[in-house]
Amino acid sequence: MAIFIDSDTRLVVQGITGRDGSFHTYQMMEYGTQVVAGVTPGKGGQTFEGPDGKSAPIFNSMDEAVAQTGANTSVIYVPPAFAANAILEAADSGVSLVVAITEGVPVLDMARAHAFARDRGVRILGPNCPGLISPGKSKVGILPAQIVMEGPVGVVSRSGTLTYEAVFQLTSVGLGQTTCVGIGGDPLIGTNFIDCLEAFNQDGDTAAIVMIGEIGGTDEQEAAEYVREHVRKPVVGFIAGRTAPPGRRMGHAGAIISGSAGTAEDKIKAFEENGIPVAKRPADIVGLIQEALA
Amino acid sequence: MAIFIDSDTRLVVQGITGRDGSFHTYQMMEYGTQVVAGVTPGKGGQTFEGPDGKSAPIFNSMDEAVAQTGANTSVIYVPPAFAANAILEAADSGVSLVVAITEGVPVLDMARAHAFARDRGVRILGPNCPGLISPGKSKVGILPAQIVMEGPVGVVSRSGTLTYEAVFQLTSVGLGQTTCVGIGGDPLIGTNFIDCLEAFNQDGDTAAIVMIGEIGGTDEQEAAEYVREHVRKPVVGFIAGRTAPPGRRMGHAGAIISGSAGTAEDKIKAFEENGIPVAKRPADIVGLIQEALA
Amino acid sequence: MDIHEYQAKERFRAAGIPVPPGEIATTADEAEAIASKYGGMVVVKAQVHSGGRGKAGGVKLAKTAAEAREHAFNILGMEINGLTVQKVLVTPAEDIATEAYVGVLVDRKNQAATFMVSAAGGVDIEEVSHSNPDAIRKLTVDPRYGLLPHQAFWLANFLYDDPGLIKQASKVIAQLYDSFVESGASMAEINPLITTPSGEVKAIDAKMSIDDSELFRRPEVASMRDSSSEPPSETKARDAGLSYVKLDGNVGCCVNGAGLAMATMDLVKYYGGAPANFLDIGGSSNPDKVVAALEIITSDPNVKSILFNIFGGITRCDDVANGIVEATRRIDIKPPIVIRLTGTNEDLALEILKEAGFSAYTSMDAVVEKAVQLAKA
Amino acid sequence: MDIHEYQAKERFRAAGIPVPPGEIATTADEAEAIASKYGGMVVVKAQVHSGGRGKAGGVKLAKTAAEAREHAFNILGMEINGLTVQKVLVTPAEDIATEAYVGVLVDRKNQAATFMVSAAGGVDIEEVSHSNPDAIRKLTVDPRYGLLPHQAFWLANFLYDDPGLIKQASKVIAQLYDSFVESGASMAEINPLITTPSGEVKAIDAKMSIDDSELFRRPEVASMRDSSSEPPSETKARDAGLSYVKLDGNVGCCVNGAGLAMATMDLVKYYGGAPANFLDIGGSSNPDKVVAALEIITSDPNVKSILFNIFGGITRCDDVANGIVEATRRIDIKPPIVIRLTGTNEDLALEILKEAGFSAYTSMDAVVEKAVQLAKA
Repeated sequence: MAIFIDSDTRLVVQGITGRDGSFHTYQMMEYGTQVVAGVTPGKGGQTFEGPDGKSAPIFNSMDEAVAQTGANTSVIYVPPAFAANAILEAADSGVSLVVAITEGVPVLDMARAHAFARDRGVRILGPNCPGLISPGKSKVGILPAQIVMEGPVGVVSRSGTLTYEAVFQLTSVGLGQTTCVGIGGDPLIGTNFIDCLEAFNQDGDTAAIVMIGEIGGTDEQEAAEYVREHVRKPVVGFIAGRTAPPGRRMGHAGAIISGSAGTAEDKIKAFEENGIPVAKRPADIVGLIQEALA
Repeated sequence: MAIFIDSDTRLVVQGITGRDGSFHTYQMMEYGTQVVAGVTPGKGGQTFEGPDGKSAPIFNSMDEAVAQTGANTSVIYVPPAFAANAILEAADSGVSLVVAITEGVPVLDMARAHAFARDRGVRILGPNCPGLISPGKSKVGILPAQIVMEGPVGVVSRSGTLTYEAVFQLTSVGLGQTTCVGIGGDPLIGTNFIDCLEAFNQDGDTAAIVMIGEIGGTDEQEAAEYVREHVRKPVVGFIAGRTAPPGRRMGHAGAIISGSAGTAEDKIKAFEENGIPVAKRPADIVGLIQEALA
Repeated sequence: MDIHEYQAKERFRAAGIPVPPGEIATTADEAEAIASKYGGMVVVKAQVHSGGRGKAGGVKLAKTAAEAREHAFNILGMEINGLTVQKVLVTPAEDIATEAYVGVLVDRKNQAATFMVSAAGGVDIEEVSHSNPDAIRKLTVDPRYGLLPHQAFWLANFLYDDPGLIKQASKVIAQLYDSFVESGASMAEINPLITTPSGEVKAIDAKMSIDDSELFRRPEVASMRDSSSEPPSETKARDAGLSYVKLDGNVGCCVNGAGLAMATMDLVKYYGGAPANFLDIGGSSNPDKVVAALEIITSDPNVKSILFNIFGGITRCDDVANGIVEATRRIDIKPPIVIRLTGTNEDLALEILKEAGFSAYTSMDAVVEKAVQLAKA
Repeated sequence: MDIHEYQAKERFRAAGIPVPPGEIATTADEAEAIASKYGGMVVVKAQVHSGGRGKAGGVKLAKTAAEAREHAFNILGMEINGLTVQKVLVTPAEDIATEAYVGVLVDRKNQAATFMVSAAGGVDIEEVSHSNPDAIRKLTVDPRYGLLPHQAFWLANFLYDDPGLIKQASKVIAQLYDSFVESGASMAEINPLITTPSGEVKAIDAKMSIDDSELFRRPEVASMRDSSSEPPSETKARDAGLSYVKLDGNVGCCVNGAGLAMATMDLVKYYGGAPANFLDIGGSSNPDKVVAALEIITSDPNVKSILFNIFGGITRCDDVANGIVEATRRIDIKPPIVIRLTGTNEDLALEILKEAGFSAYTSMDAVVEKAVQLAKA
């Protein structure tokens, strides 16, 4: 098992003909993801050619793509100016999961898009996220496939490459993953830590969870309380940004310490108070997981 | 029993200090309606003095009125320019029924207000309606109290004075009413025939139902089908506007025959095809009800 | 309130919709001058609040300015469905490759604005919706989000296969929605939306109805009212705050409440007569309104008898009675007046009427029967 | 992007919020001239993107134009939290009866804009929200409906008892929301919103942060950027499409990905060093970006060593390696460079680096430890 995506995932790629969209579609097909359709308005009728003779029909709209291919998940690689509209279109099309990779989507556009998705019971992952991968089953987004392996660890993170670092180290000692989820670095994201913790908690194959947070907001604090109250599996944590100065945005739109809220210290404290051991270095995550699973 | 309002109705009057609001508040208090509060922004702290020493405190907002008096129903007498906002405020305040008397509320404002009320599970009656009365229990709106009496007939109508005419004739032969509801003459109304039929059908004291329609739209046709499929009580009908020319608005904003839709003939046919006898004259309603109850 | 084609086109242009140019002429000379200015073929179109202008001969193609003049001369002053043509629109003729229908109106059932589009344009959409519903794509606009880009695309995608046309039409549909909302409309329609052989999408006809309740806050739309095209009695009624619709019969009707007013008209017919009008004096019972109502009813030369049917609720019967007495003092009313008053302050009203020499009836049936009888006399 | 008080006030004024007049001076002479023009008491306010201006002596009341000149002379050029004051706002002093706080910001938890108001103005609202939460009224704006009139009233009603003040404040709150949305803001604040003894509500301070993602479609807002108030290296980084924040340490860091960049900084500290900067070269691996990154890092005289920590995913390691080699050709880099590259095209990258004489590390810990050691050398 896995969370959010698995071998039943039938993916449509929005923005499939763009530079990023086509590159990653190829990668996803190579990994074995069932990419059943692409959407680029005005390019309906064309075909995306992938590796090993794989291909996907291109449609003008999500509506047509879903109707004709039975897609249940979409991933969005369209530019920021059009990304929120692409999310609305996806949420209206019948898919149940929308993974928004695009960085730089206006936050107030996302407020509206999240409301729209909530109204329809559609899950959004992101925006500004690397997507997710369920090793051996399906990969949706941009996570590098070569660093993952199947196994018992669930990984959830606000970061991209930092996640790769952690996953790479887990894999290198033989600790595989059920699913690795990058929830994204924006202030308004569709799927948060708690959503992932809940799913990992219910997932029969997940035995331990790695939660990687960073400065900004209080999602980690709330997630820590959730862990204590609801999660019956070991959780280990890491927080990036102990040395980040207050009031400065650290790359991610959401990574900023505002006033006293959102410091790494506060988050680490919340983790520890709620029984989540915190790694001092990314390299220490492996040891903590090994202890937890011992 | 009765529908929508009864002796537990605790009413707040929005626009209580206006000409219409104050007049009808007095009338409602006289009838015995529990008017527990009034709202007029900027007049909070004043008191509305009614008949027989009755009075109601005035608040600046619905929020305060509901919090301090436990009101569960509101009635709106504010001018058209502010009516939609008053409905939004009421729907947000905790009351479960909002009766909008005001005529001339912009239709697109109402589209938004209806969506807002739906989101919150709040019932709107109207706008542009005379309100409703449950004889012997409560009166909310502008229906004249002297023409009603308690009894077994439920009355639902798109009209005001035509309803009075029908109710007057029922009362004059001793046929009292459980509740008389004027659903209003606007194109977008919150509570339609079907909502009332459903409630009357479930109401233990209602033995027969009078449904008074008019030209415009297809609400009556849908209600007729609903009657055949779901209503286990006799229903008799009347339709006004057999002589109305197509394409002309007959007083009510919603009373217009557009193209082939919404003619009286079509509605009468739908009534008859679904087992609802139709009175040729208002005066014939009484006879049909007497037959139905015989 | 209906506005004319040329006014709807102004609204559409302001929203960015591609609409061919056009100017209004009230004389044949003006029409010729406009046609000369454009050069080439023009269309001369009657501006009246009525459908079926084409069938009635109110829309004509002209190859030359002289021909445009001739058409304008014939169309101006023409009667179309009882309305006199006062203005014509002169507009360059367009080459048409395809015609589609695009419209948006307030939909009762969904409690929101709803689009209808069809690749078969220039048609009666309502007829198509019955005869061939598959030829129409419908979309209800969620008022919480407005028309979303993918929804406009979905509608446009039903009309065309060509990506360029779909893109243009998506934009037109979004602009039509904006114009609909900005105008406080209850209906806005492009019929037909054409494509030209060179691949342009254009709106060559335009129709819009405004929600009367919006006019108070949209003076620029309210100023589009063309009272010249309606009977003066209806203008007067509106100014007096009355709802009045002129009909063809001879029994004048003055009633409080729209439903009761229609039921009264129906009862006139039931008793073998024909109503001269719909008239709702509304809830308030200002005697001046009653005077205005009687002035309007009596200005119709067909009226042979006048009936009042008042069910007093908010309306006070004594106010109405005073209005009737006041009116008979101010104006010379020829047709006989019969009155039914019941409800609030009924006794007081009967007193006033009795004093002024009117007799009053107690039932609606009685007063209607009497009025019909008097009209036949 | 933060904008200055005077710029936020322009936005607020455009939305109709009552804001006292004010003009910008960059010299003491200008400040005096503006003060003379207004007459009476004025306030001279440092315009820098920093809180705590008052405490730092950046806000001064002046009774005369001469005094305004003196204050401006002192404030201009002053350092406040590391930022040099380049401009002062000169604005007439207002009589203050009460001070309140009104702000709106994007709230993560509710996924929407959220208002906070407090009758205690001129305070640190965040502190109040912890110390005395009952002193704050909060309201989340449903993005599907926007701020509704009764909600603005509800907020205003928390601030004042007087109906006239509530009415004015309701309007200000609605206008603040409009300005927030129209500006593409992530935060907008009036602190304090004052009442005058004569019963007027006015915004005498203004703060606004713009969502960087909105700037592409709001050129009028984007043009408000004041690069003069930030280190030139940060301007250069933005122009090159890099995320860069200057810090006080001596280990230059060049990383792909914000989370990994922060984790690398933290690891520098873990090994006893101090990071000189946050720098995320982003997902794309254009060699020009790497060159720009090295130019920026080396422009900081504190930098004693430079480390690269690249986890190749989308980023191709060979591109980064090429960038490093290219940069060392174009610019004279004094501090030693240590490199850790792993992931996509790692082998190719190591080849390139080896040829150019760089040695590469395989683990993040190793490279960081080495860089710290080199910086201390």
